[in-house]
Amino acid sequence: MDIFLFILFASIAVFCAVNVVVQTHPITSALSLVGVMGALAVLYLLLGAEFIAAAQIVVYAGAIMVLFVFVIMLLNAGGEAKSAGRSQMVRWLGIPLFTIFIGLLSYIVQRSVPAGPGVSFGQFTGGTPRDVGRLLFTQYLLPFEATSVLVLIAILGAVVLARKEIE
Amino acid sequence: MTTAVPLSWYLILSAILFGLGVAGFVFRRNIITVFMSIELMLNAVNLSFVAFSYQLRQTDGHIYTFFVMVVAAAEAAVGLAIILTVFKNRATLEIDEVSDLKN
Amino acid sequence: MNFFLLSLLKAAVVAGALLFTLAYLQWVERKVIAHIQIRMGPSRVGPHGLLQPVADIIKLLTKEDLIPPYVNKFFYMFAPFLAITLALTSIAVIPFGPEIEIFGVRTRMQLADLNIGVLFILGISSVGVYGIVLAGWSSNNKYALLGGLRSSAQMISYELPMALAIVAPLLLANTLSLGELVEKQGGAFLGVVPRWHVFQMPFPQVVSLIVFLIAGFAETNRIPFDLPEAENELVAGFHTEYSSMKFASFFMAEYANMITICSMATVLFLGGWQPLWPAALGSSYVPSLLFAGAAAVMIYHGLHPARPKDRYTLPAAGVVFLLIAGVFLLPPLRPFLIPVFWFASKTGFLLFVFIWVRGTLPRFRYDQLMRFAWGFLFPVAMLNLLATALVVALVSR
Amino acid sequence: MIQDTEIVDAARIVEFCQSLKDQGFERLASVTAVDRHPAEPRFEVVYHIHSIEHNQRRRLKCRIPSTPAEIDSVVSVWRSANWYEREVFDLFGISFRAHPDLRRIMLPDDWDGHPLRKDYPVHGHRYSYKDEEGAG
Amino acid sequence: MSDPEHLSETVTAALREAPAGEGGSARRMTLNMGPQHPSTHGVLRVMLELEGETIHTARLDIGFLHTGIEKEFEVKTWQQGVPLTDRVDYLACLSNNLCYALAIEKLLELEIPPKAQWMRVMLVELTRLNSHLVWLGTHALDVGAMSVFLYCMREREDILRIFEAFSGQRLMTSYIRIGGLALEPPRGWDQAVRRFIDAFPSKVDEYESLLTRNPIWLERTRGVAVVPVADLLDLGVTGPCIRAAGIGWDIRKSEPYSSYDKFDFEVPVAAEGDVYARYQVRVEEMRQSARIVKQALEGMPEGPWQADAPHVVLPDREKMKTQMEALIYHFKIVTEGFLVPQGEVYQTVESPRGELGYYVVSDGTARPFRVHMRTPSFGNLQGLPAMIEGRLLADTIAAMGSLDFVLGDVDR
Repeated sequence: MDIFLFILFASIAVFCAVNVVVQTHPITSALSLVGVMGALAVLYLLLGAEFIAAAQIVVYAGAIMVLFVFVIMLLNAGGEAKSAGRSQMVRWLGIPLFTIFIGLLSYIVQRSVPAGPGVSFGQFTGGTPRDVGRLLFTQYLLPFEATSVLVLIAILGAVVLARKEIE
Repeated sequence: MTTAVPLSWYLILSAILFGLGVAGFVFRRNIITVFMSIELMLNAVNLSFVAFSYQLRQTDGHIYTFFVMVVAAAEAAVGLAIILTVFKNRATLEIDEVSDLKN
Repeated sequence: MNFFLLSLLKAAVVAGALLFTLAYLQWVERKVIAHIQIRMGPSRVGPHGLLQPVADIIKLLTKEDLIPPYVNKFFYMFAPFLAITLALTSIAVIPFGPEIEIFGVRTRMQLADLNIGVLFILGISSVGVYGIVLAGWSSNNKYALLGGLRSSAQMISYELPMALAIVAPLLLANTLSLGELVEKQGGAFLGVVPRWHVFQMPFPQVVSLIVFLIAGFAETNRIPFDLPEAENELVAGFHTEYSSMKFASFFMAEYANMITICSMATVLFLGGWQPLWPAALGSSYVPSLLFAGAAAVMIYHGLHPARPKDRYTLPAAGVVFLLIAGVFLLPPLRPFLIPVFWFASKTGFLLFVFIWVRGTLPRFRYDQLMRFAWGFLFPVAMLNLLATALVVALVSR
Repeated sequence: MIQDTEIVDAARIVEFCQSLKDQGFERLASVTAVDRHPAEPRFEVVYHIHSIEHNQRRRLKCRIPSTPAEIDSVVSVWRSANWYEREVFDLFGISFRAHPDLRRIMLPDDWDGHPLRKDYPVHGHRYSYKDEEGAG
Repeated sequence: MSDPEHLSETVTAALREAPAGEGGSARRMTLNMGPQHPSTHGVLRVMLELEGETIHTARLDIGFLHTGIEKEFEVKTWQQGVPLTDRVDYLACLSNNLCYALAIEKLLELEIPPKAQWMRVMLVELTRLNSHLVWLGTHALDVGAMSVFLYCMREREDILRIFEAFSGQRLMTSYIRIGGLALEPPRGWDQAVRRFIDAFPSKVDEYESLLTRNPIWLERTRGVAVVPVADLLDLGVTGPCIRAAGIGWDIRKSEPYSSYDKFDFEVPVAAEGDVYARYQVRVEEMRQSARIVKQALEGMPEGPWQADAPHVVLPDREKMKTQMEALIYHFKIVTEGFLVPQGEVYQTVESPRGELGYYVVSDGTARPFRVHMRTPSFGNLQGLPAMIEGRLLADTIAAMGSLDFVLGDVDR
């Protein structure tokens, strides 16, 4: 069951990720990216990261990507023009080379990671909101506060940029 | 039925996604797509964080992922605002055409 | 495999009830609005137009499905599917009643009791915007595009106050599981006031209930926040180019979202299936009394008919109501009928509020809507949350 | 109410109107025309102006010949003249010099003729959908 | 080809050609609002250049309802022109009837008996109520308040029933004819009108309770579509729109016709000039109209309802059968109409929408030489672009509703 779910959602993720890269229209890319995020959220659940899975959906898919889609629609951005100055070499050599690169990488990872007990659903329950919250507000309080400042700065920055754009 | 999935599979998936993100970052020319490739890479890294967190039976990896998400949100807000401004000034989203600093 | 069978059974029951409610909610809305506006409402198909939903469904199913030539086909087809799927999914975690025992199996009256149920609903509703945005974009129509843009901005904006409003009762209950949330709202203060979160001492969550409902209006694109489909400005907004079943999907999605929002409000603030006052004081006889009372009125009017045909129809309906009242008294059915009654009546009341508001209020303008979200709703929700947190911290110490 | 009609020289209509506006006639109620077909000068362009302050109405009339059926536009004096003059242009074929946007307003852009002229035929058809069917 | 990319590519290409960076011209979108649109109140086409949701420029395209009424007058006899005036503004038929009749009566120098005059005033004020009710209902509906529409239609129904009782027609009444009224008022008309007018003020309260202090309504209407008064005058805006901008000009007061000077009523004025002020002015006008109707009802003089002018007014049926003279007049009027002395006249009345003027030229024959209608909607609509440019899309709807134009009145 675990393996089945993993393979299903991993292939969805890879398929969508490939789609993100190869699609010419930004909207299609963006929605594929949402697909990647949804698949990853399920994988997070398998890894026992409940809170992160929910946050992935709420923050990433529900907020950040909606923002992307919003901007794409607002700009009415079209697809990329067919590449004129780029050589066809990229297309014909790039894909095999990329596959080989991924293969090598997988091999290295496979070799270097110690064979543990493996991942099975329900074995690790340290990812509930309670656990994450406890850690976040004790050990990681300072970084947490720092990110809040960061977010504030980001809001200000975005507002300033958007204001300028309106004028 | 409860065949465990080797941890390395998660890491390989993470590597593949990261590689695809890099490919998109390098080859795409639409600013928004490039931006989305970055998000893809961040997601790939998040996956490996969570996977390691599982392996070590610690929640810390989740915390890092959480921070990555927050930073990604901030980055998206500012980045998209910049894209809006760029588009307004240049009427293009082609990354090659906005490479110079002077108008 | 008992678990799977049980889940399938529950899913079938919930899906059936949900779809039935969806169809008849629309009838109720038309009737209520009609009576607000001194009209009759649907009255031709069946008695009091009761078969109108069936007629509508037949009409929508058999209508020609137009696909304009200039749309982006894939997303155009995908958008309504996405909208209805996401809208129907979130009902899965809503608890309708307590743990019960049927055929020797103990189970919750809930499809899935996630321990992050609240986050699940938030996640689903935040992704729900894609259906509308995609519909707006793929239609390749300017009105639809504007509708899609409006709704994406609106949904992002209202998600925040909504989430903040949800957090406040969560602080009081100290759980993210919806089932537990309701169980913690059982009992009563001083033996009378129910321990629902709206009345919860030390800090009644009235403000967050109101914020939640307002944000709920916005999330479901209802008047006064129905800008994405404001017909007077954008013709039909994001679904301008949709017809037949695809249009019906959006329509159903809107109503399903309404039901979800109202159920959520019931669960979070109004004590879910908990009765208005403790069963020890006889609250479990309320449904029987209610139905019996209605039956009495019907029979009385049947005996003094205003129209000739009422002489037979009204007493017949009265007898049916009496039977329903009797069903509520049957000992084997009581443990799960009475909680469902309370849940349904609270949700139904909130749904009525949604309809009532639609018959009363004008519509916001786009910028006012955004200002309302960020300038009023967000700070109010924030302050309420801070106050709640403070009170909880002080009291629990 | 019947008021006296003032005949104004078509050449100096704009300055006359401007002076009236300066006297307090802030409104232009309407601009229209009358076609006295066989007679010459053929057209009368009629201006109704109104002063709310003095509660007074004036009617100005310019006689202009059939060729060239032209007169200066008073849009520079009252902006409301815009559509009225376009209407007169559309229905009478009188053109207004220095009008900012002189197009047909009531009839389609490809319409033939000016219907309110007295010599415009009111009987018989000149266009029929049947013609179109045969062609297409 | 069947792909949004097609459109977006052309848009992006067009944007590239557009001069970038000046005043944000880069991302404009042209929205063709109408001629088929739920809230353009007919077949009006508004071409909007949008920047996001902000209107950069608005251009109007009218004429979709042009029916050539002015030309048609020239081939009808004078009396046959009355039904044509109905078709101009289908919400204020009687105002148009009245204006046309007054103009020609002026050329004929006819004396109208007081009963006919008072009856005309009463009916025209009922018309004003009818028109304002439709305005209020559709305006509120545009802003999203559904229920007000149906409440307004309920009262409008009563008015239409009264019209039907008088003339046999609900909409195109043609009841006011040259020389008086078309028919003798029906039996019991006064009770019907009284029943309606006694109940009406409380109905107005009902509408107001739904709108006047509703915060969303205030938000949507306050400060919207404000144009300086001087510009409004310059653009030819009249009626309630100009009264809402602080000019208390009402033709019923300034140039009284049909014995309006004998009635006691006030001209509501507001200062702000926004959509809300127009709403307030019109609602107050409804109350004032109700007052006028009541006065007309109570002080209705006795006497004939047609002028004593046998060469203009069709004789009584009974007389026609008994008197030779009457039969001859009837024959002449029906076959060739009556002659109107040479001359020209510009007659104005205060229609529900503003200054309604008929410019009539007679060459002394039995048919009009030229009839020009100065319709209020045409003038008011010219002010629309000035009201909405620089504002949001939703304000267009509110502004259009507040102008209360009828496209038949614009295009004629």
